[in-house]
Amino acid sequence: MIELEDVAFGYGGSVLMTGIALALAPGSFQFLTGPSGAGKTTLLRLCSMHLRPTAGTARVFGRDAATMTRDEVAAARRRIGVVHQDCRFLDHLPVADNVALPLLVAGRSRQAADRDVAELLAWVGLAGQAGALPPALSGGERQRAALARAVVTSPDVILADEPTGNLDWEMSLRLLQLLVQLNRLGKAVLVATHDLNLIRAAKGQVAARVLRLSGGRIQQAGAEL
Amino acid sequence: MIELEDVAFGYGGSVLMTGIALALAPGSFQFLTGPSGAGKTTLLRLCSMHLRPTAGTARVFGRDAATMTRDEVAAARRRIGVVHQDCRFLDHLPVADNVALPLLVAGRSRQAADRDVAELLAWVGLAGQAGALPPALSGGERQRAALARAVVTSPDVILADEPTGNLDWEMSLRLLQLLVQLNRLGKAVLVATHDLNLIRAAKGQVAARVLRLSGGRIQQAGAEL
Amino acid sequence: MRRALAGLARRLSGGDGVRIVPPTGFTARLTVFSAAAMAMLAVFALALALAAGRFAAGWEATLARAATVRVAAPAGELEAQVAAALRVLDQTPGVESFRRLPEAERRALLAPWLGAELPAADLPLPELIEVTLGAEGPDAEGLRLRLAAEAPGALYDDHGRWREPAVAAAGRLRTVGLAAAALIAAATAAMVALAAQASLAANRGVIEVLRLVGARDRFIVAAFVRRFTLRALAGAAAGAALGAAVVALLLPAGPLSAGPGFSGPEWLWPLAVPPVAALVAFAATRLAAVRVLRELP
Amino acid sequence: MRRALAGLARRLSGGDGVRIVPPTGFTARLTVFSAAAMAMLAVFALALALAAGRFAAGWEATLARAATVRVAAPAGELEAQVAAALRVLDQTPGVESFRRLPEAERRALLAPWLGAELPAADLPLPELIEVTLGAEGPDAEGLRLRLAAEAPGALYDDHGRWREPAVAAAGRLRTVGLAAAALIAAATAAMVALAAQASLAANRGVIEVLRLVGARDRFIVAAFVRRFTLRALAGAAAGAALGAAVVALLLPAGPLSAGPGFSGPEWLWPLAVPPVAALVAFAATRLAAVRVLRELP
Ligand SMILES: Nc1ncnc2c1ncn2[C@@H]1O[C@H](COP(=O)(O)OP(=O)(O)OP(=O)(O)O)[C@@H](O)[C@H]1O
Ligand SMILES: Nc1ncnc2c1ncn2[C@@H]1O[C@H](COP(=O)(O)OP(=O)(O)OP(=O)(O)O)[C@@H](O)[C@H]1O
Ligand SMILES: [Mg+2]
Ligand SMILES: [Mg+2]
Repeated sequence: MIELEDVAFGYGGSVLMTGIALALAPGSFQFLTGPSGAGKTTLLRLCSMHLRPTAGTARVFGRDAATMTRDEVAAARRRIGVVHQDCRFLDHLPVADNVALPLLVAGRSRQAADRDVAELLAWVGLAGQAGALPPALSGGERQRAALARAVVTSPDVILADEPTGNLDWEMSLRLLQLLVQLNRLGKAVLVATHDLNLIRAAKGQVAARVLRLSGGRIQQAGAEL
Repeated sequence: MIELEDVAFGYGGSVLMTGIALALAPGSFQFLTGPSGAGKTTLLRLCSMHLRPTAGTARVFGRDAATMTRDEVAAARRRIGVVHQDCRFLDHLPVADNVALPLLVAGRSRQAADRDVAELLAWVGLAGQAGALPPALSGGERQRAALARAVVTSPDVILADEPTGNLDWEMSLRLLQLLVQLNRLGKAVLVATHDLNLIRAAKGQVAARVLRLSGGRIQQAGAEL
Repeated sequence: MRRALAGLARRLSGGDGVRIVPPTGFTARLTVFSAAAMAMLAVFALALALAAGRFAAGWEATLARAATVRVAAPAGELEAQVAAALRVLDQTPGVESFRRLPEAERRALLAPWLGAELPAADLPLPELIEVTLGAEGPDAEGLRLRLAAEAPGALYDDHGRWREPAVAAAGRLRTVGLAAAALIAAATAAMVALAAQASLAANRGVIEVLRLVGARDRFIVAAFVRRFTLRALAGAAAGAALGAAVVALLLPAGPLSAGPGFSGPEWLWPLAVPPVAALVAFAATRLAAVRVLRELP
Repeated sequence: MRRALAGLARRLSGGDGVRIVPPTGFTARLTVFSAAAMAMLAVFALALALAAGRFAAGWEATLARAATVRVAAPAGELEAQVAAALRVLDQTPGVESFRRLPEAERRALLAPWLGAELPAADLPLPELIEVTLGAEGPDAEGLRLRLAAEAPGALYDDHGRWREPAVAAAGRLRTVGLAAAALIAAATAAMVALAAQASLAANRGVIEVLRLVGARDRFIVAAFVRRFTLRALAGAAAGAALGAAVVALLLPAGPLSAGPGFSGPEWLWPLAVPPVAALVAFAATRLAAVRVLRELP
């Protein structure tokens, strides 16, 4: 549903990556690893159209991203759930409202939103924090709220950037289970992570591919994991 | 150098932890683990006097924190290096200036600052980013810059909150090595982390204790790690 | 939570977005306050300009539009010369009306100097003709020449000596008032615009989150624009009301203001201040929001 | 990097901290601009108040401090009555000086009404005594009674009819000017204070980082206070200069202003505006900084 074809990108004239090919097909589950500063976050931002390739084509839901209007980008984003590495919220709205935000922006029914949000918050262990304001959350709680917000609309594509960096192992597994479940419904999932244990755990549940970004190139990691 | 004695704390009247006893002695190296939301960050903030116990005593460099003036707190903080979970910088100053900030606030010599900062940045792999502004850093680069800033004054106590959450394994080991080296010089180190691999790696290098915070209580973790 | 969500939805739906923008904060207060302060000052300057305008108009009317023709001649010729002068005035364009003053009025004019008990027979009082000029006024030089030819004892006095500085002073006062009003209007616009931009810059994170979850530009802009327009409107309304109250207290009826601070249709001026402030805020916020959005892909 | 660090150190050392506070941003611009705009308006209002003050003083001087005594009596008694009137005036407290007008001057006063060619012998012109009153003025009623007793043909005229409304109008103008100046001063203070607070709130993260690395409150407050005070001073200086220039252009010599917009020591007023703005900014920033810091343990 998102394809990067021979994409190159760099900040301010420099070259960070070249010849990138990536396809997020329906039902695919992929991990993205690589050293810190390799460009994983950058690659995810290319997929969510927060950045534009300096060369090559980003194709999102069949359309060339370069030719889309701002409203079309907004519409496409409503079909993409993103967990940012530094999770941002509306700090003046309670966690439940923040998680419900994508539903309401998309004009979904409130009753459905209500049920979905409550269920999701319970799953990520934030039922008790539904009424809290985001600044009062712990680091891990923020990450869980961000994941809940990313998947609440049941989007076609889920991009998660280091979603378990601040989480203990059990909670990481719970989140993984949520992603696997959505993936089984046909969603495309791409997770950038350093956590090799998480990747190993995932391999036991789905046919996950592991991509390694390093030196500005993407390689498929072998069986060494 | 920092002792919590029978400390209790809770946000806004609730009780998050009780009967906490913790001692950061010179040359000690301790890990703090526990599920997300258990209160690890809170405990570190009690040590750095960003929070005050609701009961019990926090003793910092031999003084009861409750009786210290604001300037005494500031002076004590200059002997404590802190890596926050959400690393904050002065976004308008380059990374090198940010890392040098504690030195300059403490009135240290510029020449010494210059050398120390360059050396530290090289160690954490940010030599190339010295002139970059913090918003242009990747998640892992921010964490490394935050650690560099925390240790640049060679403080007596180092409190690190999830310092490797966004880092790959090799870089995590480099940072660990830096902390171990400082610990061998007699500094007290407390690292809050979910990364059990990191703890295992540390145990091979120093006599690290592992504390587990859970259910509002602190326990020493056994040999199960 | 069902209720909370329903409330949120109600607030968010239809782009009303009242809660999407953080409700408080210093920049918000600043917007309201600067709109209020500047509206008050604008009303003040308007009152001053209007008062100066009335003042100037009054002076012009009494000083510039009044003139006299004095006829002094030996008793035998007097009536003939007066008749000639009246004929000349009747034929002069720019003269609106004229009136020969009866002796009683002439005597009254002299009373402050000579006393009321002036012996009537002793003094051959000159004849006086009171002339009301049109807006343009006559060609004074031409009129004097004609009078000299046809009624040599007649002297045209248009108070020219007095008129110049008085009218100039009133005009200057009006200029100061208008300049102050214009400057305050410009400062208001700039201040409200800057406050809106500062507020928007402070809310950049909010905009980023909204854009991240797929909100359309329209939706985001509407939320901010509505909020800031309402803030500016409320602030300016309060400020204008306060300003009008102060003006009404300080400028009651009197020769300077010829009536209360604002009178009749002049009240439309202070009433126009809040909508104008709201309009400025609307435009400034829209511009600022669109500019912030353009930076966010 | 050595040079960069040396530069940073120089900037940071001694608490000058110019770079610790982010150099740009809308709230910064807002501080400068609001200081400038309000300073300009304050200078305007001051000029207005001063001009109104001069205006009122001038009117009071010419209208309130001048009076006449007119003596009309049969030729035989005239000299005696004038002498009596002069004696009375000499003994009246509140009369500063007086002067008997010679015939030529009296004749000149009547010329506008009667023409210059008035036959001298025909008319027994009344005697006129020009009286200059002291600041307090005499007890008008008592003076009239004494004159009636000692010089029955003498009439005291203190122009009271004219004085009241004219002086009231000038006084009102001065009140408006002073009220505007006071309101603008208050608005300036509030605006600069709010802008400083907004800027400080926007820089809360900076303060947190500084506190985290062990900076003393003194150090942090000094950095912000210095920066904002300088901003307000610069803005207000520019605004005051502009305002003074505009005033000098719009209010040149003339009866309204009796000289240029500001004259002589009056120039101290616009010169005082920037320091006052800086002082307000200093106090507001200090307060706001201390308040933000108190929240941060
Ligand atoms: N806005 C920016 N401007 C300039 N350079 C940037 C910007 N954002 C990131 N970079 C640089 O681009 C490189 C890649 O950043 P990116 O965030 O994609 O790395 P990453 O793979 O996500 O790293 P991490 O694992 O540490 O999060 C880094 O060296 C970073 O300094
Ligand atoms: N400022 C605050 N106000 C109210 N509650 C707070 C505040 N900060 C944290 N909490 C709550 O206190 C609990 C402990 O938070 P803390 O950040 O100490 O957890 P943690 O152990 O660091 O978790 P993590 O591993 O996710 O970072 C959490 O449930 C959190 O919601
Ligand atoms: Mg990243
Ligand atoms: Mg934490």
